[in-house]
Amino acid sequence: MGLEIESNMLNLEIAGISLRNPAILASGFLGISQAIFERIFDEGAGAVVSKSISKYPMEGFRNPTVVVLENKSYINAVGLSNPGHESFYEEVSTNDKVPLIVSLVGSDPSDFEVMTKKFNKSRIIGFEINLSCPHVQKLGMEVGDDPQMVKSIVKAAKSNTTKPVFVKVGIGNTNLIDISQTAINAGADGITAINTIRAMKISIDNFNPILSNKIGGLSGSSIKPIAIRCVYELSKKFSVPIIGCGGVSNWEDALEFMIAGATSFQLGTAMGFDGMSIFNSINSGILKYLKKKGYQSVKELIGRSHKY
Amino acid sequence: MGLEIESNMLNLEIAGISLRNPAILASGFLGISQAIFERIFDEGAGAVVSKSISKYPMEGFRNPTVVVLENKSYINAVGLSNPGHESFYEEVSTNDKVPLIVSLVGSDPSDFEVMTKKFNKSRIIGFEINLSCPHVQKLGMEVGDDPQMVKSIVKAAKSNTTKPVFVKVGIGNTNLIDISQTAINAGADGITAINTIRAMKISIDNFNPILSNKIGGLSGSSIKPIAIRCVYELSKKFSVPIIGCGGVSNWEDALEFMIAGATSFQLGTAMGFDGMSIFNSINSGILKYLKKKGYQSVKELIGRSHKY
Amino acid sequence: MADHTNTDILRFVRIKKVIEETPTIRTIVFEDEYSIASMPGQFLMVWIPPIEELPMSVGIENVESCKFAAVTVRKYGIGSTALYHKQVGDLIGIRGPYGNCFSVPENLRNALLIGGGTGLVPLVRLFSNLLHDQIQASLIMGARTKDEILFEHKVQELLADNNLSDTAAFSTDDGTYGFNGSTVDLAESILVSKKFEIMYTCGPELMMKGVQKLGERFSIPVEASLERYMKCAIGICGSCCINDKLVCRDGTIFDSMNLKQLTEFGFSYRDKSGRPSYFVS
Amino acid sequence: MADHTNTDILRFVRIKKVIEETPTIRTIVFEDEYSIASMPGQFLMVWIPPIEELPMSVGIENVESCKFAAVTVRKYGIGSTALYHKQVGDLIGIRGPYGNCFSVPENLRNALLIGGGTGLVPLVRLFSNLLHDQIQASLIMGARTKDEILFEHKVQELLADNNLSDTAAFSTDDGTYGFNGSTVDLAESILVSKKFEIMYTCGPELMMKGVQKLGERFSIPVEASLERYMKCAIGICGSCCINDKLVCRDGTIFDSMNLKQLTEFGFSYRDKSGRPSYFVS
Ligand SMILES: Cc1cc2nc3c(=O)[nH]c(=O)nc-3n(C[C@H](O)[C@H](O)[C@H](O)COP(=O)(O)OP(=O)(O)OC[C@H]3O[C@@H](n4cnc5c(N)ncnc54)[C@H](O)[C@@H]3O)c2cc1C
Ligand SMILES: Cc1cc2nc3c(=O)[nH]c(=O)nc-3n(C[C@H](O)[C@H](O)[C@H](O)COP(=O)(O)OP(=O)(O)OC[C@H]3O[C@@H](n4cnc5c(N)ncnc54)[C@H](O)[C@@H]3O)c2cc1C
Ligand SMILES: Cc1cc2nc3c(=O)[nH]c(=O)nc-3n(C[C@H](O)[C@H](O)[C@H](O)COP(=O)(O)O)c2cc1C
Ligand SMILES: Cc1cc2nc3c(=O)[nH]c(=O)nc-3n(C[C@H](O)[C@H](O)[C@H](O)COP(=O)(O)O)c2cc1C
Ligand code: FES
Ligand code: FES
Repeated sequence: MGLEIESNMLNLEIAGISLRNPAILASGFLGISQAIFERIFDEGAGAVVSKSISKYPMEGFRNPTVVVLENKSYINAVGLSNPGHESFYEEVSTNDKVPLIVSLVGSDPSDFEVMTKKFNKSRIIGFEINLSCPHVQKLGMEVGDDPQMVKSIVKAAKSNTTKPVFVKVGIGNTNLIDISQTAINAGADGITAINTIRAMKISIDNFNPILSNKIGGLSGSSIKPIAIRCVYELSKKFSVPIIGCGGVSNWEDALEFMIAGATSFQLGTAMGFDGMSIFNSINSGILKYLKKKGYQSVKELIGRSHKY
Repeated sequence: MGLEIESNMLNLEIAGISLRNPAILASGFLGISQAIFERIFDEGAGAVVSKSISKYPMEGFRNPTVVVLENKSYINAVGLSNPGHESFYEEVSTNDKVPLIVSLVGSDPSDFEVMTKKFNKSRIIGFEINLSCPHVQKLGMEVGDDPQMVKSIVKAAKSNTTKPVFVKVGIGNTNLIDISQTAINAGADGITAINTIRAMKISIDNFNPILSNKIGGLSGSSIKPIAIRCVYELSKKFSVPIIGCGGVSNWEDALEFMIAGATSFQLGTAMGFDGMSIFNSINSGILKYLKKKGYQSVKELIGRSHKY
Repeated sequence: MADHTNTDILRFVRIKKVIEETPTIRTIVFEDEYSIASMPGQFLMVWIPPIEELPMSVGIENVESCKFAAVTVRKYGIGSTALYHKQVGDLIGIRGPYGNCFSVPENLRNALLIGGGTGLVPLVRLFSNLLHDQIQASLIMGARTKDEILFEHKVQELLADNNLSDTAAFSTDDGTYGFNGSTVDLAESILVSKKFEIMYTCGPELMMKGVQKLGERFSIPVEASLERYMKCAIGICGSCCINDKLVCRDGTIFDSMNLKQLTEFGFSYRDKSGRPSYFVS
Repeated sequence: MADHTNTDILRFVRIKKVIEETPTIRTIVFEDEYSIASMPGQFLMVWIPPIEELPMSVGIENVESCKFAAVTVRKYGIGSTALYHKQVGDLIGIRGPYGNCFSVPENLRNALLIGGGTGLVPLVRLFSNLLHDQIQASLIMGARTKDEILFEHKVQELLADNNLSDTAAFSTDDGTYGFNGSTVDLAESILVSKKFEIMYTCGPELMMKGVQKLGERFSIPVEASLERYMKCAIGICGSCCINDKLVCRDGTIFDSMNLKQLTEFGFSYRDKSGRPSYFVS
């Protein structure tokens, strides 16, 4: 295991943070426990994003909260359940080895002010602002669709922390490029694209939408071609790093994101299907590819498609 | 064959048109030849939508125009190639048996005025206005994202034909509900949802986006959960018929659309994978389901999920 | 067609039979080939539309000498009560089976099984398997009170089939039946005079913690089936975590070696929001 | 991992060898198991990144007594010229094989094959198969001029291997080699004196139309491999339609019965926009 994840051919920097490799665990996957963060890191992840944390604890929706689809995809409406920022601050207080990015969700700038101020004291490497959760009202996407709000939230976060702040965008009702532009203008150090896409599964046996929230977010292989397009468009347009997310299932997908223009990539759904060893197998795959093709570093691949 | 597609358990009406069954061929699939329309009808389709027709002929993009993905999905950027409305008017002049819906695409109201006026004389059952082609500039989605334009286009079409006018929407930069509301206010008789979603495939072997247009539209199984959600939301909100489209691969999918609120459904990609016999096999599947569950008509299923 | 070989994808089953077990517990019987092929300790996610989806141990019931799948549910909150009230002919959704199962070492000669409440579902299945394999198994079955004793009939039949009489014992907290006291106390009283090669346990966590301690004291390996709040059951939501383990994927069954590492075992669990809560004894 | 058993999904191959066939035609050789398993008449979609994707008949070449896949391309417009200039070691993308293949009736005794230009790719493969199966096959190979005669060597070798000498004939439009005139004229001159059980043809459409007419006149079944503008090759875009048939899916090979129904055969085709254009003779 050790070899692949430590190879300096996989090293890279995003917004001033050094990572040992580009494979990051996406927000919402196993993201509430320090012990699990450490395990994921030991399994080979380059960094870990926490579950989106809100000011106060949230129970989330009733079960069913996840529907498994064919095609290595899920629809989920967990409802942003999380322990709240105070409890989570305690949770990560012992962190000393995991490159941890804390994902934050809130409904107004003051939420972000409070939370970034608090976590700025933690041993974490940065923040990700979730502007794109597609299934919780007044949080996530509804906020992300309001440019004025995006601006003040990003400013609130930036002015209370010295750590990099990434903004996570999605396919919502507003233009992805415009909202990213707003976030970048307000000081965002990078963009994570994309979140899940609003979707639904209805049973033909009993006519019920399966999720208790009825509508959830689609993740996994199904959304990959859309996510690749978003990363391509964003990275062509902006100079801040873009972190690709959506449907990475194997090293080929991971490379496709980087060639599209991602500085690194996140994954979640594929870990559900293949287990935590996926980080190591993706990193090994990338390393083998680099060696076979004669590259010195994975960084050489970032945005290679742009010139075509 | 005959039995299934003729069973009156499958009969229904949309916006005053009677269809023998709800399975409609989506626009852009084999949609330029009268002889093929007749064959598709004979294979069991309830109706056929033509390729989107523009005022003047369009060559479309260079090959590659279609990328086949795993997951029964495609990304295409055909570029709205079509023979233009005059040639196509001749093409369908002999039509006397196919319930044909002519899809129209254009960049301003006058295009639609000219075309609806012309085809109003044809033996067709209605129009579908394509406001949502995701990969051709100044046509399709760029038009569909401009509410003022949508309004005048729908008005232009409606005032030049007595036949029903459906508006086809997609996942673009603007709110699906808002744009549909605009179209309905302007007189649209129904909404078709959804078109393909902007997506991309990049080769990790040579770093090229595969499509000659680089960006194309994702269709097929991958988008089904998103399309189901759109149909559910639209049909809960509006009383005009909603025609579901996106990833119907089998009779279960077809029923899911109807239970979500679709009055009928279109399909395309699945025909690429399974051939034209798919219409008959979907209709048979639906019929078997109806009989097993003791329903008299497929109409009973429309929107059955709404009460949950 | 839907992919019915992927057991993570929801499937519907129609209830074939409902068995009254105790005044608060019923067994819901249905057909499902994947459940029948499950091992003792595995669980299903059971959707009671449109109320809740809950983890439930997979049971096996014989109806007219055919094997059927089953879950045995105690009515408690909204979800379990809705399931409890389901009737023959109703549809429920299931996915799974999930999780690992109790391991039976080769050449095992004897074992002590200690279960309480619906924790007896996997344990009675295991008990039956062990007897079938001629392993000397002793089962301790706990309940709050006489009325709530679960599967007594089933176990009596098993014993009769195997010409055994005294390898199952009951304990009730209020002393209305069998041993007056906890299953752990009863186990202890047995262990002082008899040596067992392994102990299996499933039930309330503090009971299992007690069994773990007995295991340490008497140097007997223990396997315990843990419960945590489960949302996904497929290892993504993290809601079931105990230390760095996921109960849904790494468990539900953990052995002594693991249990020792799990500082949260018998100490804390996470609520629905993920905040730690603490067991009170 | 990418699904490499779905031949519709683009795959990359590295060019192993380039063979100069004529001053305007080259054969590009590469490794691909699916192409090697193809039948004469099937075609690939060949991506010449980032220029074009084109349909090309699948050929087979022996290199150092191993079978390789190949396409034989005439440089013409942008796409074909880009392919023509590809070199050993370059990557091209392929998908397929697509389409049906020539059918060989059981107990066939003899056959006349009439091909022109790159239409000889499938015909020479078919010719080789027929000879291998001891079927008396005669091949007419047409070209505009001597220099453009394709596969002469290959065919001579085939004849030598089978101890034949006179079952292949050449025609050139300008009379610089072989028969002076069209392949159809040559075929006619042969048919007046010899009876064939079937004719196979691939080449310019008006030539094939001529063969169809000969077939009617001499009451010989014909199979012709048609070309239409192809975008998808998978039966969705409709660009390759001829009457109610899709050349990519229902063809490319049609028999006399079908050809008779296809009123557009030799008459009209659709351009890239789908508008009808007309063949001029
Ligand atoms: C692996 C496993 C196997 C189980 N097997 C059985 C069984 O065979 N029979 C049986 O009756 N019960 C079983 N349970 C417990 C069962 O899942 C429910 O916890 C219990 O029925 C109460 O649910 P409720 O909705 O009625 O309670 P609620 O009123 O909704 O909640 C009360 C408490 O129940 C627990 N609970 C609720 N939902 C869940 C959940 N999704 N996951 C875990 N705990 C939850 C929580 O502690 C919660 O605080 C099992 C639990 C697990 C984890
Ligand atoms: C089934 C089939 C098999 C073929 N096999 C061979 C072969 O083995 N060797 C060979 O050299 N050529 C073959 N062709 C023809 C080849 O696909 C091209 O049409 C030709 O090479 C010219 O392409 P271009 O890009 O250079 O021409 P362009 O300058 O782009 O176009 C010139 C003309 O070429 C034709 N053409 C262009 N693109 C296509 C297309 N996608 N589909 C069909 N016709 C097209 C059209 O008639 C067009 O007007 C085959 C065609 C088909 C349909
Ligand atoms: C169960 C689940 C929970 C999620 N929770 C969050 C979250 O709290 N915050 C967030 O920004 N994204 C969340 N996401 C979205 C993921 O971070 C990611 O953007 C999405 O799943 C696409 O990546 P994938 O295809 O690799 O899973 C969640 C996704 C799933 C499936
Ligand atoms: C090759 C191709 C061409 C298409 N052309 C059109 C078109 O001209 N007009 C249109 O409205 N939609 C067009 N579409 C979109 C389809 O009509 C349909 O909305 C989409 O494919 C989703 O349905 P499906 O998943 O069943 O294919 C096209 C799709 C494909 C794949
Ligand atoms: S229940 Fe979700 S990770 Fe275990
Ligand atoms: S090439 Fe598209 S249908 Fe034949």
